[in-house]
Amino acid sequence: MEAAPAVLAARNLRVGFRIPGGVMQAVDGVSFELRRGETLGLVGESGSGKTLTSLALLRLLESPPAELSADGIDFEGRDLLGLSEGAMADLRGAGLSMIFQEPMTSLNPLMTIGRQIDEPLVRHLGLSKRVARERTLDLLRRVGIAGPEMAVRQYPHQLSGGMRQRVMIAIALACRPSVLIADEPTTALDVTVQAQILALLRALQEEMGTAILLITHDLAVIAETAHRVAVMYAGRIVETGPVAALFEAPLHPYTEGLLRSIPRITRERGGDLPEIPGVVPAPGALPAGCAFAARCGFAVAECQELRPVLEPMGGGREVACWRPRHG
Amino acid sequence: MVEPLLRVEGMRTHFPIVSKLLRRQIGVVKAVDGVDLAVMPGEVLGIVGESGSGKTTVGKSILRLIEPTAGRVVFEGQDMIGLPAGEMFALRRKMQIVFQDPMSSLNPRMTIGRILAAPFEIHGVARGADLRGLVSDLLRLVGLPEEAAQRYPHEFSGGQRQRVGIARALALRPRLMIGDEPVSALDVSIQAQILNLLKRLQGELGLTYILISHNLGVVSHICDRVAVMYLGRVVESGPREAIFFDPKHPYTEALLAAVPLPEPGRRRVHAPLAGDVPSPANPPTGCAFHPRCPRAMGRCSVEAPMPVALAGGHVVACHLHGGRDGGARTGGSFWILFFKKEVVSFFEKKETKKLHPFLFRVERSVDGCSRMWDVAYCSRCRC
Amino acid sequence: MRLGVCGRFRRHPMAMFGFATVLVLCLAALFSPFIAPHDPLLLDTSRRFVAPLARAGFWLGTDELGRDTLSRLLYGGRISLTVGLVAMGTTVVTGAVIGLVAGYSGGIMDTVLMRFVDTMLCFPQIFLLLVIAAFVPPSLISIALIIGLTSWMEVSRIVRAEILHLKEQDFVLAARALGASRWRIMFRELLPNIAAPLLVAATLRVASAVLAESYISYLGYGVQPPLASWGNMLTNAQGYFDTVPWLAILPGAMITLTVMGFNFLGDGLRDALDPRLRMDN
Amino acid sequence: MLSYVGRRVLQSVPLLIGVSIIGFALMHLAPGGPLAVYTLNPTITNQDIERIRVVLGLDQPVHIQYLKWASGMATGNWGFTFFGGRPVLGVILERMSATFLLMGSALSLAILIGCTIGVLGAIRRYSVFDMMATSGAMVALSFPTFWFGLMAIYFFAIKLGWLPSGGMYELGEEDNAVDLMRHLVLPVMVLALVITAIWSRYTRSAFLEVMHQDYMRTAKAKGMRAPARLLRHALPNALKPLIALLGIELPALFSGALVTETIFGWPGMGRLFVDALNMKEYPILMGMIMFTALFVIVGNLVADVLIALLDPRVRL
Repeated sequence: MEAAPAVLAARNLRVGFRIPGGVMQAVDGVSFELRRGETLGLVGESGSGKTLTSLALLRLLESPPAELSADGIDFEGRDLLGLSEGAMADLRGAGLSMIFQEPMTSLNPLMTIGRQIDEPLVRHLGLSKRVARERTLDLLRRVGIAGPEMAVRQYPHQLSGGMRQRVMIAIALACRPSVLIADEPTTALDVTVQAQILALLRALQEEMGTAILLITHDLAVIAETAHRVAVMYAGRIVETGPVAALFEAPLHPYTEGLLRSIPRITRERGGDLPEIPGVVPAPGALPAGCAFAARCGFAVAECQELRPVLEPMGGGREVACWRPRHG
Repeated sequence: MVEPLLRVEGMRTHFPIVSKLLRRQIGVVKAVDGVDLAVMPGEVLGIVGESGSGKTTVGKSILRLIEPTAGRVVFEGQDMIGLPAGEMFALRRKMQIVFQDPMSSLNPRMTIGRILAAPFEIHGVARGADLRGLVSDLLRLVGLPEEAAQRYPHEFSGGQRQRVGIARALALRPRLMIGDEPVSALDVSIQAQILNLLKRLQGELGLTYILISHNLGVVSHICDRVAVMYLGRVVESGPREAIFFDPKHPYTEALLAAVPLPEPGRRRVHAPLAGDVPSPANPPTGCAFHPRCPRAMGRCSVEAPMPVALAGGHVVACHLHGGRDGGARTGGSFWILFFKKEVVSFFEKKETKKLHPFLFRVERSVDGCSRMWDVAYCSRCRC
Repeated sequence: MRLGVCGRFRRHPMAMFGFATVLVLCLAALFSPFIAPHDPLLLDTSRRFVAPLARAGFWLGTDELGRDTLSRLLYGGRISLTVGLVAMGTTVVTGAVIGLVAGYSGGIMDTVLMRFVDTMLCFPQIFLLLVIAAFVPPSLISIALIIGLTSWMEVSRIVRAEILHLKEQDFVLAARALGASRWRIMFRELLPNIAAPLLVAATLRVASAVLAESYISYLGYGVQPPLASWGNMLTNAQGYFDTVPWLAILPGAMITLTVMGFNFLGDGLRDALDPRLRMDN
Repeated sequence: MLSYVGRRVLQSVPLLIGVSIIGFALMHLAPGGPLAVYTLNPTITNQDIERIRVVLGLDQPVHIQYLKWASGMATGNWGFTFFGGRPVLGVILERMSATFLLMGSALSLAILIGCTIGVLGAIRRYSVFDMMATSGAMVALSFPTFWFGLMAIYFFAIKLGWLPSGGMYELGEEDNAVDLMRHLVLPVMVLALVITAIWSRYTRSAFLEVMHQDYMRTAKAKGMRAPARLLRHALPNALKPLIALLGIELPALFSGALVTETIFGWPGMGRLFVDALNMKEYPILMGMIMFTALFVIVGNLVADVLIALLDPRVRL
């Protein structure tokens, strides 16, 4: 796994919004590498900039108002930022795909399921409509939809949430992309359906060797699905590393706090949950030092003044903290 | 025997499906279809279930925010269904609700001060300076600064808004509080703050909670007893330990198995439950769970199982538990005995006299399967 | 951080243009007795058809009876704005109450009220206006009321749609759980929340009421001569149209300017108040 | 689908009854009346007026008059005019084609131009073109139609002499299509102006609304190019509110046609209405009201059916 080459690498990715009196930096220098066949979990709470990051990678942000900049977004040796809109459109859905949080609204309500899956096949693989439809039926079967002949003629509103998300996955994986970006793919679903969808993603990944960038707020989903994880806070990655090590011994106090504050099913009912005091700072109103300092129980004077950067800690782990835990 | 504070008997809440044109009724959504619940004073009851299970409708029907179609809701010994508006109004002081979405549950055009003054105004409790005093007391109670009264909901974060929602519910010092997914819209770090607050307030004010949630972790953290709902019915209910560590209904088992754990490497053993929750407008025949049930029998698709009381207030509605173990053992203390890592059985208190706590007898559990646990213990002496 | 309503409004050039126009027109109408150089009803056949800027003191010329056009425009503006505002008031109050009651009550009440709205909407507004205006003795107030009572349906639909959305919000349920009365919920909880769309609708309604008044005055069922209104000044001017076009151009331009002012103001308010324009991540 | 149409038709019956009751009540409860014209005529005595009143049935109570009229309507008898005794339906139908010609040409022109401007504005939001189009539409919406008509007549007919100032034909040119076109230009231009403005605004907002939907983002993420996204994904979805608008705007279209016809002396239903109003011709007014109501209802029905055909979610 470690030796696999990076298929997608973002270097110093920044997304800002122009506001009166300056620019609000919602994503502030995010860098990561996604390797072939692996799942990288990008975890963060609301407002951490994780969704903006994902949209920025595919250049799906509307500009204006959003302003995207980076030292590079390398996809299979090409810099996505340098591509023309036409070349970018050729890549979307072919080499780089994305699935979204809301399977309810992400499908065109006036188009049959079949046509929506046919589209990328015709567009990118240049298949005839008939051949594309055969592929579509096969895809639907692969994502676990029983009776694909009927499903292709149905409209999104006739399917359940879980089925719609399966259709989204079929669309995204239709052209066997090397990278799939999944933005909160199971947040809108029930736990039993979430388990199905996560299992499906795992199975398809093993089969196709797709690299997955899994964006979620749910650490448990990361723990079950991802190989490596990057934790975002206030627009920056504060910690990254292999899943097992990070969950075993988190280095950043924020990661630690996050992990400890999850209510778990335990035999003995515990006392109070360890909580992270305070609130997430508003983007655009970030302090000079570490953004987490105000909520951190281990903060020292240094944390208020100087912003820590990601430092390698060995074992493929990095942390942006002046006082890392378990260090 | 202490009387329950709230008893729900045979509650049904059906919504007609009306055609848009001629307003004919063309079907019915059985959102709640025969639910029995009892909540003891000072107890926290959790209601869990997936979307479409009717858990939220149960909560709202208890408060008559949605009028139930049938059944009884007995609060402090008085049936609230059909109660005239005046008497209902008086009862409203004693039961309150906290909603899921802290944005939509606060009127965006009112200051926090006015939102919190509303309960006192409506019930004519106080006015003027007294009112301001009461509002600042409330703010202090939920850990908000007094200046918050002058500001509008959008100036606060989700967690702070939820504190306001809790403060409003507590304004009239209710005995019963229903939390309808009170922490589901919040980030994990904030969720912990609110859960701790709810727990603290329960202790301080002697509240009785009904906590409705789809998050089993949250429920296990603060509930004493749990009811699991599926398609408008309670399929299993019982003490927290029994539901989470000795579930009897295949649905409860599946639900527990589907919960992702924040511990890498502990992959699920079971295959995930197949299929989706069916539409409550068109529920399956017999046991509503049978199309997805890994252990469904011929009988399940025909006959809806009746709730059967097991030992220790554990009730399950499943044909797997219809037979020999059913019926007799309700209420009272009970023993759960384990041999090594296997659940052994339940025993009535008088039976336990014949058994030394350490002398475990092996007996296969009723449904023919055994469950794995790390520790053996008995519910009373924690041996 | 987040731009307030006022800030967004001020950055909207068209809205500011509308606001300024409306302000100037309102002030002019309010103080017309002090500004107007002449009595608008004063006849003087010795100075008929004076062209604009042709004679000192009669900057906008005179009409076929020698009345000063500027003074008549100012007084006419008073009438148009009065009719516009009273009609708007009637429209907004009727529309809001019907929409609020229909939306919040639901059920049979909603069905009956909305069927009534549908029925009213089957009439082209001008038909209704003219039919009533033809049978009711024209006066300032009656015209304003007629306009108001034939144009509230759209407002009630807007309000009802807003209420249907709002009443699903949990804060309404919370109020019910506290035992709040229907009256309290409708007027204290819900009404403040529809203030913004109502304000926008009200502004746009003034514009359409001014237009409607000029239509019916133009067709002879509105404000009666010798009282000046922009509409009947136009009717008057039609007779001398090919020779003295400015008599028609000026009142028409005033109507256009007024309607435009309110339209831009309303549109700007909508943009400023529309929560969808707020940036959320 | 057939049962859907059937039910919609059934539903419009009470609507028509409501319209007729309101219309009838308005006319008959108001002071004055059709016979007021005669009171000014010295050659007609009070007895004469009474006799006419009895002959026309105006002496009976309002509800009896209504029931008589309504039963006539139900059997296809729209009544007869007070003055001249001609069948109302015939009088209306006589004028219908002129109005429909005017309305149809104006509407098609307006939709064509308005939608194009709206789509372009939505695609290039906040561009110079968009700014000009939105403010231009606002200005156009602010013109009083009759004034704009007068101005058009002044410039194009009086000053420049390019086009006729009114009417439908020159005398003796009733079959000349070119002459008809020349007469049509100004009224259509005037009527179309406001409708174009409305359509450009609605089209723009309908497209903007659709273009921000999640499925448009999905289409983009699939790699679909802009034209395909616009035509295959945005257009059908944006069409829905626009079709609804077509139904909703019909009464306004009639209002506009009425005003335009009065200015240009166009021999259509609008002129008929204003003339009937001046004469207090109840049967014609009622007939006109019922005719437009029927037209509006059918228009809305057609719009709803089209939407149901377009959107699989609209059923029941």
